[in-house]
Amino acid sequence: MKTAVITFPGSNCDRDMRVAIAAVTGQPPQAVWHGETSLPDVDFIALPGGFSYGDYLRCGAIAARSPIIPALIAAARRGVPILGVCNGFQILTEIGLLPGALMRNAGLNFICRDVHVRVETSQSAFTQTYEKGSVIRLPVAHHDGNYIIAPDDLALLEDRDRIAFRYASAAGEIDAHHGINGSVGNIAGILNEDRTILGMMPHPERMIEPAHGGMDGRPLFEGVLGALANA
Amino acid sequence: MKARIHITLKSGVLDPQGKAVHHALDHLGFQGLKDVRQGKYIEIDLNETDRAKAMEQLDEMCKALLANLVIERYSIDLD
Amino acid sequence: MKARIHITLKSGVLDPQGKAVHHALDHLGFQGLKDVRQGKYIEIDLNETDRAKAMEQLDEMCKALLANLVIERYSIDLD
Amino acid sequence: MTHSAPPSNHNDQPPITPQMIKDHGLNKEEYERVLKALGRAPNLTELGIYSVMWSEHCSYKSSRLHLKKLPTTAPWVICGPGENAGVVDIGDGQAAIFKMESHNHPSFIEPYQGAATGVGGILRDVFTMGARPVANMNALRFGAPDHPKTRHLLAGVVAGIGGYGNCVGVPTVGGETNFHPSYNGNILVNAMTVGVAEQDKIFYSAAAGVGNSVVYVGSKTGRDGIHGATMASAEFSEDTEEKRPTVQVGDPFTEKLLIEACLELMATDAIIAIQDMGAAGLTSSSVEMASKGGVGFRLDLSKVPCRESGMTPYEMMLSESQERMLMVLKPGREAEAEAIFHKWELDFAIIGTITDTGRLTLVFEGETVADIPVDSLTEDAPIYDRPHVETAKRASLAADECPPPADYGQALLALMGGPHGASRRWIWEQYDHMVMGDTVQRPGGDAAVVRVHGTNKALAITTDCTPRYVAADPRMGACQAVAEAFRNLSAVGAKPLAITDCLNFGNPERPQIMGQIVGAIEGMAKACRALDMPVVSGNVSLYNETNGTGILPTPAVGAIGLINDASHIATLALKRADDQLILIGETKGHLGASLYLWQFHGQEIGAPPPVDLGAERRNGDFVRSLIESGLIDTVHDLSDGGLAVALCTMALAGHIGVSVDLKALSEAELPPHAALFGEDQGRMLLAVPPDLAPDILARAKKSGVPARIIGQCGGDRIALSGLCDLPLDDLRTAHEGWMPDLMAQNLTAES
Ligand SMILES: Nc1ncnc2c1ncn2[C@@H]1O[C@H](COP(=O)(O)OP(=O)(O)O)[C@@H](O)[C@H]1O
Ligand SMILES: [Mg+2]
Repeated sequence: MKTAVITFPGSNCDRDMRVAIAAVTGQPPQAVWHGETSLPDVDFIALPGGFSYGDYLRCGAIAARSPIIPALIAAARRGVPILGVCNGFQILTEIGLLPGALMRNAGLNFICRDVHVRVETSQSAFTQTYEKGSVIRLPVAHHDGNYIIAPDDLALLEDRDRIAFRYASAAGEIDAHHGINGSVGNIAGILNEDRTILGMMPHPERMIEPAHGGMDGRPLFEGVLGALANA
Repeated sequence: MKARIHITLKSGVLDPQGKAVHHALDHLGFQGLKDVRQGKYIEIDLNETDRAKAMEQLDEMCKALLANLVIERYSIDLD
Repeated sequence: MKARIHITLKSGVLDPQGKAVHHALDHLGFQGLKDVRQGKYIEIDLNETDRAKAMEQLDEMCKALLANLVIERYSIDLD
Repeated sequence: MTHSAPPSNHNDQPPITPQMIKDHGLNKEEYERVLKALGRAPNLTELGIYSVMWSEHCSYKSSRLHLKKLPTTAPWVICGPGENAGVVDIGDGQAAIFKMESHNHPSFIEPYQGAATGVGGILRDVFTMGARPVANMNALRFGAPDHPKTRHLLAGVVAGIGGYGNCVGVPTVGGETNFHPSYNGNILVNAMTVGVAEQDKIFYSAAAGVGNSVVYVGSKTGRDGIHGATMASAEFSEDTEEKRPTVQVGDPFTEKLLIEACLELMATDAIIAIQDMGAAGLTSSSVEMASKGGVGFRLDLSKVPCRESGMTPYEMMLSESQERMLMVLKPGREAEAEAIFHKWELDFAIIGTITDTGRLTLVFEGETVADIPVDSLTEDAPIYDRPHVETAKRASLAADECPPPADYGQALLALMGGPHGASRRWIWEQYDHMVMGDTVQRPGGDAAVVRVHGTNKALAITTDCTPRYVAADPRMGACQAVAEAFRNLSAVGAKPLAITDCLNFGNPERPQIMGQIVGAIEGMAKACRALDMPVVSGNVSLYNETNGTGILPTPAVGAIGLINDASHIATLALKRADDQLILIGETKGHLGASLYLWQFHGQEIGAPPPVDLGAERRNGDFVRSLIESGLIDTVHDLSDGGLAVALCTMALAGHIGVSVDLKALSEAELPPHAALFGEDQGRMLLAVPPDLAPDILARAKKSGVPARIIGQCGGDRIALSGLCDLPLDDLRTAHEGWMPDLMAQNLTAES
């Protein structure tokens, strides 16, 4: 199976993402530089976390205008699964492949810690390995994860079962107290209309082996990459 | 030619930074603040000497990069 | 009363954001940009109706919180 | 070859006046030295160059004599002090490269940028040598929590460290944070970076090869941080404030690009020498490279990429703009290097060549604007044997001279929920401590543990210093700092390898302060020898005082250790409800200079706890061997606040209570407050399954290590010999609440 991880100037979780993918598939993904104008023929593309362009202007804004982006959009149209984590999620919203925007955390501080998220749907390649309603533990590390979206668009997300994860208590309660960053409805991750693109603030690639202190991120990769391997 | 661009959140979009600043000002004892909003201010110095052309260019820059039209709006002042 | 506050980096202070935006605009094909600087823009809606008093208050806000006078300067416009 | 003609006074540099000499921090004798070295009067640019090279910061003129006393070698040391960072062998052809550095003064003036650029600077010191940075640490000292500036400074410093480290993508994995009124007007911000390199890809700074290109890469030069002198002359007077921001602004994005570009170029063999531009920027980097290589540099300053127009040679040489490097490339490799730097969108400029003159010759717009023998800037720099008086010994304090607390439960709550014992979570959650995917032990433990990428080895990292002890007895206090670092590393199962240090003191021209410096260095040297932890890099920060009051002497120690098998480490969280608690080391109830006295009685009296380096080593080696053999997994060292704090920390981290019999602590019965809060050194607490305990005690006996069962785990309370019975939940609320509550009052938003 062929996979790719796109690196932008300032990406800093690109290696972590490559390691996670390789751990699951046994094959290192291709590293694609943002300055390229075409993508290799791959079955899966990841946009890693980090601080593309230093998060200057708006997180993900400058990266979203990179030379590689038209090729990414074309791949998205063809239905190639795309995962955007943290800065990758921000970039996907800036491109418009996912709706809404990610603003400064309500508490204004950067937050790095493990959080609980509730899996809101198992109807996607990314989340099929989790049970709907189950609670998993993943790290977050972001300054701008405060998800906002227009009310109509939010209704659409909910209507179409496109919310993938919400910040929750360990027992799965969704309330303001467990909303770490001010996101509307505690949203931590969403899918596109075709369910082929997932954007999420928590870092599944930081929870894939015992040394990470947990493995709850691994099923996500096994889900989407396994589905491809079996396809 | 010098341009001054203001990028502000659309009304209705919650502004976490403005809210935090409002809060902090209240605490510092500045009373009677009805609202605080934070935006961006960008100064661009252009070589272009034709106002109309400059304006057109700036408008494009805002649309292409400087503002996220999902949540923001912009205004441009030219010297 | 509405106030508009501009907070900008003092001249000579490195502006990494402005630099990155300049770079990005160049790459997007906007030519002939001499300089790009990024600052903050804050709108404050006050209850105060006395201009002089409002101005004094705003000046204090800038000094106490809004601007970092080591590297920034500010200007205040009142409606 | 002679270059006797004095350079022209470019830009009509004004003649040197006594005031200008003074403004440049040179005293009369030092200026005489300049005249002698040059054989003529310097012009302004040259005066500026001498001024920064002979500053305390660059020349170590007050400390150099004494720093020589530190041990710097061991079979595993690849490169000791003198280069950008220290290098130690970690096996398999790999090396750890690390250093700690202070950014105290800038952080006090502008906490965000001061701390951020401190992190940027120390990162450059490490990747300059060919290492990929893998971990950052930060040792912070602030004034009293209720001092009006403290919250603003703490918020800004933490945001700045996070802002830089997070963006660059290097995890910040630990540190330490103290509060004491002596830092009210002078906080300490010490940042440490650890990197990993291949031993055959380590880069040094000695320039070589007459005719080779001297290359400038990174960011452009602006008028940042040119504070060495206030230019009183007319040419510089207008708008001086505006022209010379004394605070540098960091650009972590550019730093990230610089790391990647440098490492990419380092993977080739094009580089002969490389040096970051840190303090004193282009001046110190070029002088050091030339001096180490025994060559001359001829630089054409017209080629220096400048951010602002009209910059003078003086300004270019003294600018402290960030994110810049100087390199010497092999002949013919310029284009290849340039392509890499351009790919990363960084400036690249050939600004000069290596000469055989031994002189630093600066040319600007076709004129020679400075011409200085390189050696005169380094070897001829002044060295002072400043008068020093030994700090008066304090009497040691008997336990019954210190009143016990009225209520032990309240005392625990106050200790664990006060400035010294409270959780630092508020700080470390603002740092990305997991990026790079190899953080095995996150902040909150005795030492951070970071796996060496792609291997099963790990590095353990800690920073330690208890300034209370150093103030009481510089020799013993500095010795203790090294001992505590050794203990923290051993407590996670790491073999201590080496240390870096940041010697933060007041004004060395005062004999009492100089006495602290000398005492601390000698105490540190003694501990380093006894514990086999040589000093491989470090930094001295003097004149940390405001209005004549100095800070507590603070020789901060940063130490690293090696773990051969990252699956065998210990953490401090209790893990099993029926584990027994075994105390390693001897308890005598030493309360002198303790946290207990300071927090509850406001007293800074008594001698600090004596350090028995032999026992420290024995106990540490013993515990490490147990961890390495996979026998134990739960260890915590005892330090500030003694047994009480250690027990509470372990219980809170594991969500498991403890009950302890204080009588079991020692042969002789101790007053309970001495047993609980005494800070006897060389101690560690283990939690082991009951069936293992006898075996561990037997092993301890065989190794000559004192070990006693003092209680067990279980329940959800801290129960101490009937003295207190405290619900863990109450303790947690106090422990986790203190810093967020303090900072909720902070009103200066960093956005
Ligand atoms: N400024 C800081 N940044 C990150 N971690 C910190 C900081 N200050 C303290 N810590 C962490 O908090 C924990 C407790 O610190 P400390 O009391 O100094 O530990 P010890 O006494 O064992 O050396 C350690 O894990 C340390 O790494
Ligand atoms: Mg410590």
